[in-house]
Amino acid sequence: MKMSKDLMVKLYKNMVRVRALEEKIIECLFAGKIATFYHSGAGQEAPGVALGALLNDDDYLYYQHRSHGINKCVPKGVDPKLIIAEHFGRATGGAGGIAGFHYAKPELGIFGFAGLVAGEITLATGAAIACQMNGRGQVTVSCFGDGATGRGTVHESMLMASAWKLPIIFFCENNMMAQWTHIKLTHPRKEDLSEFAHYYGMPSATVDGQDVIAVYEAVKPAIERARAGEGPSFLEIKTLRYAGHVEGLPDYSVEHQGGMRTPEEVEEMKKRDPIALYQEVLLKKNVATAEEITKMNEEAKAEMEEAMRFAEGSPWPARPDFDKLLYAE
Amino acid sequence: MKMSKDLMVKLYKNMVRVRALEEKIIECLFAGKIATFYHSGAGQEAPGVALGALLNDDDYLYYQHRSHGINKCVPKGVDPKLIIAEHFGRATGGAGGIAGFHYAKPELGIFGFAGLVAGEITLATGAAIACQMNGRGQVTVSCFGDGATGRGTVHESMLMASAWKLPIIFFCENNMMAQWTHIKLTHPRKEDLSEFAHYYGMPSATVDGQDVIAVYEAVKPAIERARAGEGPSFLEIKTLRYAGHVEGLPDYSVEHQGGMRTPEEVEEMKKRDPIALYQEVLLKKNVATAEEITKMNEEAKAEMEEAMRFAEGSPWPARPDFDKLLYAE
Amino acid sequence: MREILYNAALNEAMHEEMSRDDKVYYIGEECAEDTWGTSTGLFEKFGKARVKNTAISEAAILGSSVGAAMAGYRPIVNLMFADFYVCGADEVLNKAAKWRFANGGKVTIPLVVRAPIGGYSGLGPDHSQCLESLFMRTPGLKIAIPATPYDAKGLLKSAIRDNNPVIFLEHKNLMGTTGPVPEEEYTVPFGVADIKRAGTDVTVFATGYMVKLMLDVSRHLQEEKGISTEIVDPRTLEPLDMETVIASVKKTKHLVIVDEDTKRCGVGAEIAMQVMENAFDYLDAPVKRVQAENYPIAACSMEKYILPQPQEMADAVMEVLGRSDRLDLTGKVKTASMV
Amino acid sequence: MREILYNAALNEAMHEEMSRDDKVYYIGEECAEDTWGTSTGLFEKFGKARVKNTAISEAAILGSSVGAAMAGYRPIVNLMFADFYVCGADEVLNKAAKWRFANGGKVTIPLVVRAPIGGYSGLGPDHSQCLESLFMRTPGLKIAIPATPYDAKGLLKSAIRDNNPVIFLEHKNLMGTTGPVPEEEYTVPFGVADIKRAGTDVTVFATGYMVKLMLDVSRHLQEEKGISTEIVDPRTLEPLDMETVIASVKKTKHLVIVDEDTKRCGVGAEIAMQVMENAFDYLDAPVKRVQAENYPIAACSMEKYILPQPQEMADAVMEVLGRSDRLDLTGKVKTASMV
Ligand SMILES: Cc1ncc(C[n+]2csc(CCOP(=O)(O)OP(=O)(O)O)c2C)c(N)n1
Ligand SMILES: Cc1ncc(C[n+]2csc(CCOP(=O)(O)OP(=O)(O)O)c2C)c(N)n1
Ligand SMILES: [Mg+2]
Ligand SMILES: [Mg+2]
Repeated sequence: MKMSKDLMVKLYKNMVRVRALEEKIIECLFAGKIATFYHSGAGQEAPGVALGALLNDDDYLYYQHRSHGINKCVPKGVDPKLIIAEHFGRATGGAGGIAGFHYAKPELGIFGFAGLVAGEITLATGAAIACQMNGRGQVTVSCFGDGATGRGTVHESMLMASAWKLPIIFFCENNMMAQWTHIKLTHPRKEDLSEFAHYYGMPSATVDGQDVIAVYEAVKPAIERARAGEGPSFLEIKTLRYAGHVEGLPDYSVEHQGGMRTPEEVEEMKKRDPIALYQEVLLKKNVATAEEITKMNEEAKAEMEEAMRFAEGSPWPARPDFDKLLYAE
Repeated sequence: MKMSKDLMVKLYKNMVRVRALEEKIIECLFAGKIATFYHSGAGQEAPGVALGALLNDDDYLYYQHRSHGINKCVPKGVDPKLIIAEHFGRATGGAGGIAGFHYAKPELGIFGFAGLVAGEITLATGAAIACQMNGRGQVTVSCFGDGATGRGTVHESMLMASAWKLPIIFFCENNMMAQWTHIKLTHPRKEDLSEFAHYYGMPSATVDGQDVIAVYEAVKPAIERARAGEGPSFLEIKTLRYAGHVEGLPDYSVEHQGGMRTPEEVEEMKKRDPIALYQEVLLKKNVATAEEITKMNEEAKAEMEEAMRFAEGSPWPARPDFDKLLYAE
Repeated sequence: MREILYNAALNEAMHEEMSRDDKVYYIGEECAEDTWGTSTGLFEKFGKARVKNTAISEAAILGSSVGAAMAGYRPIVNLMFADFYVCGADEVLNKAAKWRFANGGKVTIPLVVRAPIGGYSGLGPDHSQCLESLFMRTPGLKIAIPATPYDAKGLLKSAIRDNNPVIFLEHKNLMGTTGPVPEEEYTVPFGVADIKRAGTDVTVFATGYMVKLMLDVSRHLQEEKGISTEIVDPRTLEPLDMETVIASVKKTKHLVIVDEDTKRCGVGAEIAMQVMENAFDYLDAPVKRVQAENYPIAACSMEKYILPQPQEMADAVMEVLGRSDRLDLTGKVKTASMV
Repeated sequence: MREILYNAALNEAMHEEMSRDDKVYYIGEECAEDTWGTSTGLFEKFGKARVKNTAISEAAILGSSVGAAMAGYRPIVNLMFADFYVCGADEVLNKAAKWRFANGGKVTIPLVVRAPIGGYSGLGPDHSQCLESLFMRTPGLKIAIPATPYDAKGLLKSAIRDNNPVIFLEHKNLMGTTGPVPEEEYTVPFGVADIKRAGTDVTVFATGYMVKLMLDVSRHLQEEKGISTEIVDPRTLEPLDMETVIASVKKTKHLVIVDEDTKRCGVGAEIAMQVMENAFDYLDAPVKRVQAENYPIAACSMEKYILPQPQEMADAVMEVLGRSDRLDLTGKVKTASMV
């Protein structure tokens, strides 16, 4: 696939922006500035960044808890300020400070995520019904982890999408871990989660999620297929979660269960860092120089520093009119 | 597979017993003697009868609403009196008259069925956990229809069974109809529901459910596998539902949805009647004479007439101690 | 005014609203051929794009409807039996009810869940529930519970136009009842109770099918005991018109609550509590509640021990009034019943 | 007596009961490494056959446990968060609660569902619920809600030995609290309320974490206002020891109910109703309830507007006593809180 230089640069910028935002959030969490929690997505920057480059504003995107969706929402156009301010619980946050770790941006087809794993997938299926009924070639992407595929809602959603040929992409980021449990312990098929799609008669593929270009190339035809009214697809994005399940708690997965995930393995993973790998590509293909890369890295950091200052400077929300939050007019 | 004459005769007897009991129940329903409802399983006698011949008393069997399980429970040893008396709402029924259309017989590993489709499948999975922990080679059979596979509980159960190699057989009677909706309208795979098992890495087969011997031969290895600790299996039993969804309501499926199921098709089905087909086998193989067959038919009818009289003569339940029904000591 | 059936009234509302607004669609298992006769002609008129028959998958039906609602559509789910909500409990209780609030009010969820409720048909625990209090304990849902064809049509039209998730509790035993329904367009607003019978001695708060039974019981109370009951039908439980209830209680000084759902933590306790909070000094006697006993709904002949019976309603009225005589209703007020 | 942590008390109960009876097994997502520190050593001691870490599939976890219970085992489910019950709602509310009743009492379901509850940590609507009234409105479940390490251990042991499904509501904010727990074997029976503080002026019915807060509030009420509160902790909501509640109300003539779950159709309304039904004439003032407001539990800084606050508890006591002065608790009684 031929990609423009602009696009290639944009992908890089978004990867470093995502990582810089996450690092800023974690920094603030440990500094006691953020009250709730954070699920680090370090190592998983590429899938969402590729996605973001392929979606239009009026396409729908359902993200999940991992990295609190910043790896998808920032590339789709959500202002990092809105995300970090929500984590600060401020009035300027993407849910006005009432959520703390999720945010909605309906104008960009983004509606927040559920506290319950695999809870968004049926909702995303409904967004795809809307896309289909609108008849304007919109698509919906439903993102979830390998662990989420344990829940029945995934089956029900894929069945519905398949029966009605809905324009949806089931986008499964398989980092092999559900909280502290390795997928080997709970899933019969060790290798390819993408086989899950077989019964539903939908095309599926397994993709190297550390390679942003590979993800882009796999997502593109799935989205085109959906836009053309040819129905849903399933993508398994094999990726890596460096951190534990949630910041602040030990990574029990490296301690437990017969070494299902050893500290060495985690170190090994980092050798396939999506940003480092992509830097090599950019350099090799002469898309960017080392200096330009450094500059983009620094710009990303500066942007997130600025976003944090915005959040810190934002007011705490006043007691809202809860009735208006609860019910629309 | 070689089968003893006794076994072959037993299979026949049970098929006609099942049909005779069902006919008696429907007769009573239309005579106003039965208060609730009935889901006819005419045409689906073979699968449960084959199953019954392979299960021990201490194996667990979860039946579903179709034919209110009589096609499985009678062959497993439940006295028809107990079933018909429950339908009469009498104190002697298999739930003491409190249920009206289901009944439990824990001594035979039978615990009733759920009002909610696919509600028993997780329970059956738990019975299989018990079998596994007991370590005595018991098995569990979880019966459900094609329509039930729409629900997420089936996915969750199959995943658990597969991860833990539970001794369970997922026994799916595919009569192509869920209430009034043809499976073609809701399921992506027109042909083989058994492909559903693929992802879970469990062996599966599609069987001609009108041929009681074929079902027997397919179930046997699955049960042996489970008893040997080798894990779950999935069986798709292709079968035929002659009647509408529930007695008393029109069979909308023959009226609606672009002739998904036409009256002619239903008449055509009846040519593959499991009892008639099996009669031919018995005659051809000299297992029984025409007279013996007639005699067995009449014995079955007499038994069910007698069972009905038992039910009619049974007392209505007194107001029970509801607290004792609600909570065990 | 012409008289039509409750299910026909629901059907009219569906036809009118689906014609009026092409964002409205109808989804559910067998919704093209609804068991209760409320879907007649919809599939023929609106086709499969807007009358979506599904697989057996309540979670997907309910969840997708929330998702489509947030994306600008106005789905009407038909649950076949209210009891089946439980297979999509997360989708109703967390998604539909909370998603707007949880996201700072940034989304709207115009969704109607039509949920046929009720017992008195001997169908047992999974096909007889009412579930009012389950939905009432869940902030974020609106709840309608029509007792007459007029209310059924008018409330359903309001529900479909409402920008919030509405649980629409239609009673199976009312489907075949008739009542006056205007030919002209009308709606019944949410949050406005209706005095189904005016009276002076005792207020009876009654919902759904209980309104019908209580009207019969009240007639006998009046004729045989000279007791004048005022029946307040809230019509929607959220929003709830407590003003009308309290005004009535201040007048009659006595309150009986008749509701078909389970007693414990139920509608009765909540209404009584709100009356205690707002009109304690007006009460001449403790509030009485007539509701389903704290058991699952037994089937067949045993159902009658669990569900509210007309005799209990009469007894409660007599008792709350401190009367020691008894109105014997044997053979006088019949519930629908298969046994 | 030695003092131990609430989560350690739960852990001891698990160890003792799993050692005592090999039909007991433990199942759930990450139950081998429970977030709240209640699982320590179980996986090591009992192995994966009896400590079953599962996929994310609440319906299968809960449903299979009901099935295994009917087949002779005694599963203990760990739900991680009580809120997650909703993904297996049918399995809890229909299967566990009703299956015995629906089958004429022919089966037994010895099952414990350990469900960590509660807010005050800013975690938002899906990780902060209490759900008492949801389970109370569902006949067929037993419900335990321990407020101290002593009760936690004793009730959990009773729950595991009970032949019925028990919803075991353990509060996340109590996990790190300490209290006396004997070294010797003991159990706490179901259905026996505990007077957590004896008093004469007003009865406060309080559950779970609210007991702890109310003890602090009561101290201030006594010291600063000379008001003597009697705190009745039911310890189990089903069975429910109303006798102790009513005896206390007959003595104090005043009742305040403090419960963390949502107000509407909640524990407060039910207890108040039962008191109205059984001791109306003893009440000198309307019962007051302090509960979560009728909204989802907001996260972060907004949670405090929704969940019961110590100040409201004090205000309610003053008000029910008809006192017009105010006890200002600013800075005196703190809830656990992240913000
Ligand atoms: C219904 C439900 N069950 C359990 C949890 C607790 N939980 C949160 S994230 C998680 C693991 C999810 O794994 P996966 O889907 O693979 O996503 P990942 O964290 O690996 O990105 C679990 C068990 C939850 N939030 N909701
Ligand atoms: C959860 C739930 N949804 C819907 C129903 C209504 N219902 C009862 S049987 C049935 C069809 C079941 O089809 P299938 O599983 O194929 O069994 P069959 O009737 O064909 O034997 C439906 C939709 C129900 N009882 N429970
Ligand atoms: Mg994962
Ligand atoms: Mg079928």
